[in-house]
Amino acid sequence: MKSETAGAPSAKLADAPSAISAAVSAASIGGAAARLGRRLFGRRTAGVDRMAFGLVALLTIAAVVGPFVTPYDPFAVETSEALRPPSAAHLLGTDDVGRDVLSRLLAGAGLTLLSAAAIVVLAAAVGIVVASVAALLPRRADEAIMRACDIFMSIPSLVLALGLAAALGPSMLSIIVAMVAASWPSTARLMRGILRETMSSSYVESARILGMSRPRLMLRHVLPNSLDAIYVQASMEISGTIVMISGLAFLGVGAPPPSPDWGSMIAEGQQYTTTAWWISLFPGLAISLGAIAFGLVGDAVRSFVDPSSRRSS
Amino acid sequence: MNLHKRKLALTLLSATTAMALSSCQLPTGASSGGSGSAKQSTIVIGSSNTAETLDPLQSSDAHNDFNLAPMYDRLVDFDAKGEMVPKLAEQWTFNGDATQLTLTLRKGVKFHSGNSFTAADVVYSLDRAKKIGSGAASFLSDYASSKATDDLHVVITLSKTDLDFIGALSQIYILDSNLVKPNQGSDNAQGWLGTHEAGSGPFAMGTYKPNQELDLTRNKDYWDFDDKRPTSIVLRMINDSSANRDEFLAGNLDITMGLASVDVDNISKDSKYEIVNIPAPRQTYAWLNMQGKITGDARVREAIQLAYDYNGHLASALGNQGSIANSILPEGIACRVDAGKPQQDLEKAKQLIKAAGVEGASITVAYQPSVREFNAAGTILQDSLKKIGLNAQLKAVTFPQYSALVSKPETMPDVALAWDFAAFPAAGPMLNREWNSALAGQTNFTRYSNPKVDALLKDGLTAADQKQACSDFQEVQQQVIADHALLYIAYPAVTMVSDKRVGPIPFSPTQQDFNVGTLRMAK
Amino acid sequence: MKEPLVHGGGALLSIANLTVSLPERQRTITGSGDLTLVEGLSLDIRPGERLALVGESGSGKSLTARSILQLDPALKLEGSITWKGCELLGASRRVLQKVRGAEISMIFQDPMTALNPVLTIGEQVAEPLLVRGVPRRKAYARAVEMLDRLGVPKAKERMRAYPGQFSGGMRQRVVMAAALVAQPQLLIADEPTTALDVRVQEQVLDLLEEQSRELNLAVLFITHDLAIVAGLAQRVAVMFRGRLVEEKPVDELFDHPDHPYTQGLIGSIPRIDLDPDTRLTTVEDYLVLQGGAHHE
Amino acid sequence: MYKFVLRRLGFAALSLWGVATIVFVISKLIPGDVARVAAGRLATADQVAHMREVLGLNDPLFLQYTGYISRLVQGNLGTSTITRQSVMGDLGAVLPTTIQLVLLGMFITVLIAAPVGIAAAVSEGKAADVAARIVLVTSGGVPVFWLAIMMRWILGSVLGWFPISGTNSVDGGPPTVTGFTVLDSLLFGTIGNLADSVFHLILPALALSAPFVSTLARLIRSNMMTALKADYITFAISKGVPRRRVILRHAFRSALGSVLTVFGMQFGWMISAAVLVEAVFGLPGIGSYLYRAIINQDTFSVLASVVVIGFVFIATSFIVDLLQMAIDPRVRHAQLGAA
Amino acid sequence: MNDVLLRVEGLSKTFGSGRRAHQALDDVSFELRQGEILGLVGESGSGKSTIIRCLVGLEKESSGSIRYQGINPAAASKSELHRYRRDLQMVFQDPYSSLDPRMTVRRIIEEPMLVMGGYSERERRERIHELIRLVGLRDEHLDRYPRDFSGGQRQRIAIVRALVVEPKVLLCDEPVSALDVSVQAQVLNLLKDMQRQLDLTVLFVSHDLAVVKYLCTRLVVLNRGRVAEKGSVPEIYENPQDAYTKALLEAVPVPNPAAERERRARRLGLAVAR
Repeated sequence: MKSETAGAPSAKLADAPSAISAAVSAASIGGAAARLGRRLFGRRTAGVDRMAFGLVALLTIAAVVGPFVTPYDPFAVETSEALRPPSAAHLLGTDDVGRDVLSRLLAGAGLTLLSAAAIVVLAAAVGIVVASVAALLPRRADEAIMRACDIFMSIPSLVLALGLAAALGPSMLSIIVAMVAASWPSTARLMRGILRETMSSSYVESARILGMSRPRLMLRHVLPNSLDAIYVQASMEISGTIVMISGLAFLGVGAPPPSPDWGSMIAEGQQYTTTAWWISLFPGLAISLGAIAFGLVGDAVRSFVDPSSRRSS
Repeated sequence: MNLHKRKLALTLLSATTAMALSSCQLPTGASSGGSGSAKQSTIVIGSSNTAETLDPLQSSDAHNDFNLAPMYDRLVDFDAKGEMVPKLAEQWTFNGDATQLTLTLRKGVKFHSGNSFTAADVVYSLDRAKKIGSGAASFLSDYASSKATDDLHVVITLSKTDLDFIGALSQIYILDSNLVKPNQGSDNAQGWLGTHEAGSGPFAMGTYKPNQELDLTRNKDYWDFDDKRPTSIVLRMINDSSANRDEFLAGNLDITMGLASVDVDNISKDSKYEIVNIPAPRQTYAWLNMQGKITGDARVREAIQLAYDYNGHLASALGNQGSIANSILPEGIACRVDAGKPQQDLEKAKQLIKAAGVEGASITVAYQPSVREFNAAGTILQDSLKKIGLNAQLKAVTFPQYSALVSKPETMPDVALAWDFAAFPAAGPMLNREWNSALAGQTNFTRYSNPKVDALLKDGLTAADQKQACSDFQEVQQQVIADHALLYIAYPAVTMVSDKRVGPIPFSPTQQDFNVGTLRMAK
Repeated sequence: MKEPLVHGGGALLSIANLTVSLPERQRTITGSGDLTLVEGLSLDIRPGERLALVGESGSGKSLTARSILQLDPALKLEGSITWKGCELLGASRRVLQKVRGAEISMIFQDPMTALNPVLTIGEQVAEPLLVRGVPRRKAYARAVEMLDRLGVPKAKERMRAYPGQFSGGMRQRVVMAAALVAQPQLLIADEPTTALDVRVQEQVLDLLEEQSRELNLAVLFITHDLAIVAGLAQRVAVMFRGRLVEEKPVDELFDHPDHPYTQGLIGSIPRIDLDPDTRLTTVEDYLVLQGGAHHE
Repeated sequence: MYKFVLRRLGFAALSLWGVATIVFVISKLIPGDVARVAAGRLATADQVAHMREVLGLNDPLFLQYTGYISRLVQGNLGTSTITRQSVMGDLGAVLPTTIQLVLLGMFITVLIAAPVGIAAAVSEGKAADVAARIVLVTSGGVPVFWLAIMMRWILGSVLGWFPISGTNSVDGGPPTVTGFTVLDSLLFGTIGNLADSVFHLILPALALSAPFVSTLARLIRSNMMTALKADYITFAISKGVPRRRVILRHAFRSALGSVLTVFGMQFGWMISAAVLVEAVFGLPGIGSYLYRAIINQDTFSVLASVVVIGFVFIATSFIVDLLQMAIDPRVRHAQLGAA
Repeated sequence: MNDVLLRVEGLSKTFGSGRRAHQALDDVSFELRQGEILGLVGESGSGKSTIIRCLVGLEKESSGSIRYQGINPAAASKSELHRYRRDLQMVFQDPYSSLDPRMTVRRIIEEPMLVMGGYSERERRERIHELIRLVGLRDEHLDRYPRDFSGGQRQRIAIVRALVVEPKVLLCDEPVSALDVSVQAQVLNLLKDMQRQLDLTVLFVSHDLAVVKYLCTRLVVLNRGRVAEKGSVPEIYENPQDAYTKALLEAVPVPNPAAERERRARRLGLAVAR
């Protein structure tokens, strides 16, 4: 089997380490995406996966163009129009102060998905940094760091995030901070496992015996080769993160009004869940759909990048 | 299949209930007889008033008070018209400068424990409040000491002249000191009273499942016994309003409140149910920061008043349950000044903003997201202000956070949506709390500071003559209104939904929702 | 390609014109059409006979062996496999279950992974009997006996042990015990010594031969290593790229290999009994000589 | 063995200390004046100052910390500033509700997850597997509280099949002895009490288990799939072991290892997910308690609830580790060294 | 003896500690002489790979010393260490995992030169092309990824990577044990050729006594971390002194049916039968 993707040999060793890592990760993200794409549109992709990818694409489009195509001003209060059920004028109804639910849904897509993505990416980044540092430090320090992660992990992340978000005050930013703070230890632990596995492979050892410094080793061999596992991890996390954000919003520590992020919309419609059901049903559906689509995509990505299928060429 | 199971469970249930009742309940003289009648006069109330503690000192929290009121008695109370009525105290007299108050107590009152009520119980209850210093103790700031001269007479000494002190006593529940003392422990019985009861009220505690359910049984030895009171009351603490609605519609509740307006509208179509709107002794305000960078300017404050969509508030935030305010004091209080209902006037507001030169400026609006009304009000305010060129940033805060923010001038929000209420229908204490410059940053939520108002308040509070006091307080109100220190927005009503088994529910000005102790059966 | 020497008559197992392929929908890597892995293979095994099937990785030798018991449901099998005259291809699951373990059993390359780490040795050895309704007590007694026979010390006590407590050599004995406990007539040994050290390998090979002789057990020995076949097998079949290229009695094969691939294979084995200066030949050398289009 | 238990206990203690410390730091981050909360909303400045003194809030931070830790060691979780009760007592009252909910939730989780996971693994790549995958991803993707609301609405309110809220019907509850309504019904109540108690738990437990069914079933599926590809499975098949036994005895048994670990951790996660479900069904458990404590800024209760949840989490993972050692010889060997 | 290139003395290595301690190497001493191929044989767990890992610094020895042309890597200066690392290169066992899957063959081969430094871009390019042809691969292979190659080809690439910085000593850790016999022969032949052409000194770790006999001139036999026997290949193969060595040699199968049958029959106490 031929392949011309995976990792462009562009970065020169003489460059600054950060440049290398940036280039390497950019190149491998590109490579992975290309590989993924080929698999996706190959004949053997399950219909479910295509649908999920389609849905994710749709959500992404909604997130990008959503704010520009809203039928109404998503923030305009029109108290005389409050609590209108779905109709031709308001396809998804209006909320308790008369704002158009569809418009708010569209306006909030980006916010919701972006914050979920931000949480996953940041937690992964913190996790990778901690795991890398741990991997570079002597064994004892490494163990101490991992123990610290274990301790953090003995507080269930929802409780920790709830406590932290409450402490930081209700805002999207504090939710992001709280969620990252609550989820980095498990990410770090996972990353540590992944890095450790990569580090013990003989191609890394073969670079090690040349006297390549550990940080350089990390950037040049270990991290790029751990990325696949990291993508899988990250893609699996997004779904859960979307759900968790909405849970925090439901508990009242979400973004304050008039933020149209979906979690906050549910929280605002909480009192009307079953009477003026449209206020929270649609954001609830959007969150569920998003979570399900990302969940399926995460699954698919995992089976694509599964290490056992990697050698099959 | 599930349906079948449910039925099975219910049959089993009623069988056991019948057994339990026939074995331990005294037969009641009701006409229908048997266990059925006992069941019929049980009223089940669902509300979000989940008691944090049953310690009567914590009655300043409306959630607690709702549960406490039927179990305890106070010395005095106010009736629906705001008139003071005797309860455990039959008579009260101030000395000349109103620094000493003598109470004559009701004879023959018994606590649920069987202990007789005496002056010692009053002294104990007041001293305990002073010692602990929290909750309802805040109404007793002028209390110095008290003394039982005999079983039925108490002399209370105040630290300064305070004519309203007698009104404040309506907030203090009287404890059975002989019962409490042995359980006092090291925390003045705060722990014990949290889950136990030591009152003399119309209902005694049956079982208590914290955060869930309080079962009350009628006190057959009550001094004001009335057999129209239900034989038992179950208070179910259900925080979610839609769960309340669903339980009510499923027939599991007789009374529920705090439903969303849509739900109320739907339920009102069904003649099986009764919808009662009770005025509440509370009011919705938007406090304006008198010393704020932007709101420090009276023109801006007036503009905000003119910008707000009051009708929208009534319609959306309150679901038409309540009315637009016409005073800076809640309803049912003497000496209120009628300021007229505020009107939205965007044009004028815009001009004022332009004149003040603050177009496009940002201001902070604090609100408590746990109160539904504020969520909508915040959004409406934000939208209203946008129309006059002010950019409002909403800041959701818990009450403790809000208190902390207010305590420092630099963290003080420009606008704060809040409820305030008169614990008892007297203008003085409430006005003093809100507008006295000495209390700025504590209970004076606007940092209002006006020497003239301070002087008037002092004069009014220490006036031995009610009339004089009243005119002082009215002048205070006029001054505050003239200073545009706040948006007086609405009087939110308590909407109660009940089936027809329950009689009319009277308004009680010392109670946030209603006094469970006053419930009567319909027949 | 040659026809096998004997066909049909007296054979215990007879494979005729077996083709193994991977159906298109099962292929994980891109490519279209069914992927043929073994093509037109015919082979007989007589009772008590030790036949070696030799080939390098990818030659299809293991697939052939696994196809006899139809262990890979994803594969498409064509042709015929008859066991004592009965057709196994297309047989019901019940029939296959009856044959597996009791008439034909199999042992595998890696003794470390062939045993379930969470079940006791006893259960795993006695299992072929247990699943056929032999009472537990009796089955376990037979298992102990079998372990004893295969030289597992303290067999009775170790019935309760788990595979983790055994060395590789011991595990292969346990695996053999499980394979032989129900007294099958054919044992398929799929590279059973590849993962073992040379001394243990010798022991296992000895055991195999011993059991084969004592129980009149036919053995189909799959391996890539011609050297170990030399002493064990009576007949050798050589596979190359899914086809049978040569099948002969063992002495003949080593003395006169016909097929260039076999020649290359024999020439490429480093020999302890020869002068190290003899340069190793490679398969390529022979195939190139023959004009075969082979590249890696 | 003892050494392992001791080492594991040591780590559990260390974790507890860590949890306590993290929680203390968070509590100090929460803005707002604890003393004012304690004194009540209408308290005067003097009363607040008095309260501050009583609560030790004027002490240096370090002293507050050491005091807090030493009280914790004595099992004193402090006094709630809202309920005025010993937090220990408060939690004692709410924990049973949550624990029985979580136990039932876990029971339901296993009941659904195991067969679905196994079935999906066995039919890998086929329609049944795809269907199972969609169902599982869905149950994992729908927000728990949302599902709870929908279940309450449709199954509770509209169809009337299940109770809507609370742990018991009016008159339906057993006498409160242990606080576990199910246990109390069994020991001191009637069959009616028992039916009523269990009945009230079913819907919340079902909602609670949804995301966990998803995780657990997917884990079982992937573990089973790995196990089914293992050599020992092929060997078992070649021994003539029937398919059923291959799947249940060989594959499922060995897939159970990490399943147990995750299952143990789910206990902790479920307690936190209970925060969402309890709110919807009006169950007076630790979830509702914690949520209210956070909203009311009841610092001691927040600290204590999180510490207790952490404790339960640590304790379960400890027990799970021991259990796993008991049932999985692989782990036993890794931990104790080959015998 | 001034032709000794590398001397290992009293090398010991213990993994873990306490009850779980496992002594992998126990007082191992041997020397590697200029231009020879020294075989290091033993069964799995004999510690043979650990020796190589200690030599290249992947493991730290517990005690003992390594000396290469006067350099003690444990106490070497920076420049000495640089020379040591350059002069000793290693070929790993598994050709599937020893090449970074995300790098082209060119980058894989170039990397040691970049890390060691001192090669101009042109030099690098020329060396790569020269060596890749030497091992029988073609230029167009350079821009492919490891996954496009067979095991034998990968092992050739790995050999090129080791040789590209002109080492004096090549350390081979079971380089052919993962390969098919016919491919193994190619690699063995290649190694033999390279050793001659480039005047390499080779330390060859293997479990296969036949392979060692074919390739090596001298031999060290390891048994559970200890040296059982050492000497020249003919000496040991014809007249082993140590019982363990004897047993090992005795167990090696020979592709000669008659001889094998006889041997086995002898062991099993059977009459030689056909």
